[in-house]
Amino acid sequence: MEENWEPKIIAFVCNWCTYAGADLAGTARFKYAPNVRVIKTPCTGRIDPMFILHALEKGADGVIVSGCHPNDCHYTEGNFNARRKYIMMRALLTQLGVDLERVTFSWCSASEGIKFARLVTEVVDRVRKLGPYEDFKTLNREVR
Amino acid sequence: MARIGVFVCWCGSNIAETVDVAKAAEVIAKIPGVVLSVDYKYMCSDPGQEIVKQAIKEHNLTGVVVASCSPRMHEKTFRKAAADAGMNPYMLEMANIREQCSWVHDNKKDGTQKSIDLIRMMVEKVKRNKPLQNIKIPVTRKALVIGGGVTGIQAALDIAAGGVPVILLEKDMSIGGHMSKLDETFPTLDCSQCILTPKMVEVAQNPLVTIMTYSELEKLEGFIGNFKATIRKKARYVDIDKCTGCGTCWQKCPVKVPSEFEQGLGVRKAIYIPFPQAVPSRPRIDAENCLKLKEGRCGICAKICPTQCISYEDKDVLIEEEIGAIVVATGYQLMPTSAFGEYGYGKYKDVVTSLQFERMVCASGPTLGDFQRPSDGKKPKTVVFVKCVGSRDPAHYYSYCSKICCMYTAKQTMLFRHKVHDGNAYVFYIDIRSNGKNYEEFVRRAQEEDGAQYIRGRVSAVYQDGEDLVVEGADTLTNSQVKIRADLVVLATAMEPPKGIKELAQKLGIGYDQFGWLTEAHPKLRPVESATAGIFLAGCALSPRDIPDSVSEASGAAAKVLGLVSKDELEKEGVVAKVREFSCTGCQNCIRVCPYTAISLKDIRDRAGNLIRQVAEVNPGLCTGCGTCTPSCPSRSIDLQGFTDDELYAEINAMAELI
Amino acid sequence: MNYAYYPGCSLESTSPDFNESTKAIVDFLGLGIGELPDWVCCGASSLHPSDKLMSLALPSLTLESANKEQKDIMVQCPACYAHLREAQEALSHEGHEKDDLVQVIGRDVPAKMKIKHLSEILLNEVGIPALQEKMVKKLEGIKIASYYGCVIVRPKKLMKYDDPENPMVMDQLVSATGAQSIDWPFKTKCCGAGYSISKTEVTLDLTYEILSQAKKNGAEAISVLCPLCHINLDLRQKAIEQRYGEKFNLPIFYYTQLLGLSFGLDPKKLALDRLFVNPFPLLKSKGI
Amino acid sequence: MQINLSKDVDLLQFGKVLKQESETDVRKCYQCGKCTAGCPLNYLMDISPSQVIRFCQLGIKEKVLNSKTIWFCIFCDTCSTRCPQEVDIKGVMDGLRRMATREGVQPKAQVRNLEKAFALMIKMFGRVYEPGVVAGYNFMSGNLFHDVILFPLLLIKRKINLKPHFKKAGEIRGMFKRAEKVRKERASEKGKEVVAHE
Repeated sequence: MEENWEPKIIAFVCNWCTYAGADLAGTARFKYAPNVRVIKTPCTGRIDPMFILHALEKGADGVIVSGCHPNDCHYTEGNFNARRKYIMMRALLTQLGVDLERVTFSWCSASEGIKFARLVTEVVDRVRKLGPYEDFKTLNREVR
Repeated sequence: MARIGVFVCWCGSNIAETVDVAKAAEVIAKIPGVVLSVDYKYMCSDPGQEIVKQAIKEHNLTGVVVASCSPRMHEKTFRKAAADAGMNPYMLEMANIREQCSWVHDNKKDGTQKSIDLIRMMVEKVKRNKPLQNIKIPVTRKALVIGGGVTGIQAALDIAAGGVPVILLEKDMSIGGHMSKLDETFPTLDCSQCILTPKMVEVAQNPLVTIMTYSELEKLEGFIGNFKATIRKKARYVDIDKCTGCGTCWQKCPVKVPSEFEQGLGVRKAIYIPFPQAVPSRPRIDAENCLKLKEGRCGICAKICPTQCISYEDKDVLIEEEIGAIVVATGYQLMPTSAFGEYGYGKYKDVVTSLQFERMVCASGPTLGDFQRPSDGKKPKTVVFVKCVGSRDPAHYYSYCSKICCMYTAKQTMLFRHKVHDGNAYVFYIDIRSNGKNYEEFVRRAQEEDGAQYIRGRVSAVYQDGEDLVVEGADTLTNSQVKIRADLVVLATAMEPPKGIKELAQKLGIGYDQFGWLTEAHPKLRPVESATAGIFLAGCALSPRDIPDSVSEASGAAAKVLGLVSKDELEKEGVVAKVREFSCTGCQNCIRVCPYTAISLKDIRDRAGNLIRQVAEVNPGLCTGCGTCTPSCPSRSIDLQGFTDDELYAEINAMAELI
Repeated sequence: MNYAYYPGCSLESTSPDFNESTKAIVDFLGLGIGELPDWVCCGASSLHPSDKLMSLALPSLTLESANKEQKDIMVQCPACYAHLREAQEALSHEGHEKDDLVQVIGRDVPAKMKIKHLSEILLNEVGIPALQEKMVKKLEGIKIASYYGCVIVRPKKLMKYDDPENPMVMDQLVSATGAQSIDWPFKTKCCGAGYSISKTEVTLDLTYEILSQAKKNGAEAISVLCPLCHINLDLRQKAIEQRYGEKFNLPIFYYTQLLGLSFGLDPKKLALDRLFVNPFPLLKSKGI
Repeated sequence: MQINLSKDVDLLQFGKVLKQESETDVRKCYQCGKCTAGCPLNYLMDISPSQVIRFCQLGIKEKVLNSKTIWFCIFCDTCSTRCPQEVDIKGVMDGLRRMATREGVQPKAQVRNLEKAFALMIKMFGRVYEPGVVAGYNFMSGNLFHDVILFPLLLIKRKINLKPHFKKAGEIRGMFKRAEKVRKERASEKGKEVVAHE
């Protein structure tokens, strides 16, 4: 493990619940680990499982996917689609030998600023324990 | 080649404290494609916005990133500024370095690094953003109200009051709904007819309202602002335009049938009007029972009709209407006594529903208000009212509370006591739900002034014993069984969705719950909207409600309709899905996952008009830009504009390389 | 049809009349239902509350012997019916209960067979038309109240017999004989059999209600399908009349006896002479 | 009566055991009283069925285990059949009886002797030999002549066959033993001492 390595976490969140939740964490000044970069999508339904793979491939060490709680979806059922895809995704990831510990799916509403803060810190700690994610990068190099 | 301008905000000390804004701007400036990167104390202030506008013009920027607070805060502000400077607003993005950076981290090094990354990601996105146009949809200035009960009537009146033409659609032969069957209403005890019939007349006379009775929705096509409704006018065998409602026909008609309006307690003829104040007060022939239509005999009505308005050859007619917005006010129906085994499966004549009771005491009822029990016409001295029959009973019927029974039962005990001064009224209840203006006081009055005997407990069984009915109940407050010999038992049976509601909901493409109640777009903040744009809901179609609630919802829905049709064009954000036709295989995955039925199949034909293949097509009017369709496409042929794969992958790459 | 007959203890000892009339009509109809060899007590309701395990283990043995014979089970006593069903449920659902059960019996017992009450078999598998073909006597003019008691209809989930509020199985069979089965509210009211011995006066209280309701609704006789109900309504009718000083004189038939009569079988074979409330005056008065 | 819920009650423990024994969830009950209303034996009971459920909800074990009600319940199942909340009241009574037996609470009604008599018969003969039951019951309940008047009647009608029949008696005795064993194990799992029931 290289010196002073810091885990890179990328979070795919929906605009209506989790992004707002993340904003609330800000307005309420809940501190959390700085390792996360948020990518906003309209709805978790928009999040393509390939995003997760791509993120890992491009050097993220962990991924968070988060959206509205079941039945709270701004688009009524987008998050259910997301959940279905995620279940499929987990199977795929295990197939590919990716440690599921690196990919976290969590509901987080616009009122759950504290939950978002905890989620991030928690994931960062977990991934820090797992160490940097090399497999795909090495794979890429081999391919090239 | 992209020419991006980046503007980093201090937000006073809010950002500047934990982010070295100058350094950030400086690093960002090195990114290829960034032609300008500056920082400023308050970007959102007027001078701040001026800086952006100027820059856009001077450096003729193709894209802008404002790194400041959350886009939820100021995206509109800055996009407007960009538009003013002649740039497509969708080419401006915001990097959230306040709520999601400076406010949640206290180490300046981290803060600065993260801000740089966030801005970098947005720069990469903006490079790939495409200018989008807001979508404009024409609107038909005409509304359709489905259901002619008090809710539908109110909605129609309010919409018409806004100067918009309305069609009031009613499946029965007269408007008025359940309210027209009630005797007096809680908590004021004013007579239902007296307050409803004027409204019925008003709506009938309103030039902007077209009432279509004995008609149902056959088919609905189109989308918000542009619906095409096909309405089936069922054969009535009476030309209601020629008919004067003189009544000769139904006086002479020889056939007697139990009256639906009187809840089977009275009789009507085979050609009839349901009740004297019916609107329109025009009869129809009931084909199942008319001798002429059944066996070809009789035909008196046609012979004696002074205006020759009766035709036995009458057929259903289909009418097409262009509609801008729809209000669904289909109401409810009451469970019949025959549903309840322990209460005799409806075989005891003197076990009646609350609605039958209303007719029994109503001055315009079958007995003209003389209170008699159905079996032998005897005046009941002891009446037992049973609440929560079929409601709050997940084991056998419905889990929900029917909401209005507590109040109308209290009312009915009063009506009874006003008819029979020395009568005994017993009420079996589990809880008394009287949360409304003057409701609790009303229930107290029933007990304190009109002497209704309230017993906390459910009734286990009712059975006939000679002339009387025996009610086996419990009083849970003294923990004893109670037996009552009653002359009449009134069951406050559950309200349930009307027959055929699911079929209607499917025609409209709106949702309903496991019982068949229609579901609102949001239970708190969008209570009178369906999830389908342009279709609104009101009254008991959603779930049990009392008259005040239904009427206020009617007005609410009407306001929504007026808001919608007030403009000739609807404008909505350009963030909608778009199909790449050449690669679309027509697999219909997107159609399946779309929550808004916004996607459909479109034929592609050659010049000769032969069908070559089918591809998906997005209706921008219905699309809400959720993007669920995009990941579902195996050939990457449908993409969400404003959040395209290209743009999002760019963000991922930028992030991953930098952090 | 491939049933074996499980009489149960009551029919063996205190209710031979039910037993005999059952055998009589089964033979007459040639249903080919023989008695199940070495069946044991079902551990009926009075063992049940104290000892759940045994109350499941005992009937399991009977299921086992039915299994050996590869036959479905035909029952008459509702209590046995209930207990066999319960055992079947327990055996066909993996879990704690089943494990214990297997441990007690000493082996697993497959329990796939059908368990049916004769009245169901007659109504649904033989069918009213087939029965009526064989009927030589119409029991016209007798008003009969069909009384089911509680056990046969409740709990519905377990028994799957008929609507617990207003069952019609027996009514249909009774009216098939030409008799008039009356509609009355106490079809499934409890007769208190559980207390027949330990707290007789309770039983008397409950049965009194049932008898008087039947009479009020114009019944001249009552038809039952449960041996315990029968004992209480028949054997104890005198005691009831004494306790409440009210004459009922309602003959209590087993539905099998009524069917037997309409088939023209010998009253002796149907054990009508064993009823405590003498049915013959009534039958004579109706010319049967 | 005063109950100190924060002190006198072990709701969790009691609730767990009760749920196991009765296979139903008393928390569903909203006290509509339909069970009480329809119970044919309520007039004998010290507390009504709905009250039993209520005390169970509150976790007041002593009250229910010492009530007459659980022993008077005759399992006619009218309550459970009509309960709007799918609470198996009969099941609860049943469970409470077994709990009482286990904890050695003296039954507050006579029915138990009859059960013992039945159990005894089955042990001895494999089938219930009813005259024996009655005799046995009378013996245990110390009322030797109860119902004896009926015997001559029964005999006249040949309604009692006097020879007991032996069916699998040996095997069944074995089963009783094993059942005892299993019960003990289960009980010890629950960490409760068992009052054997014979």
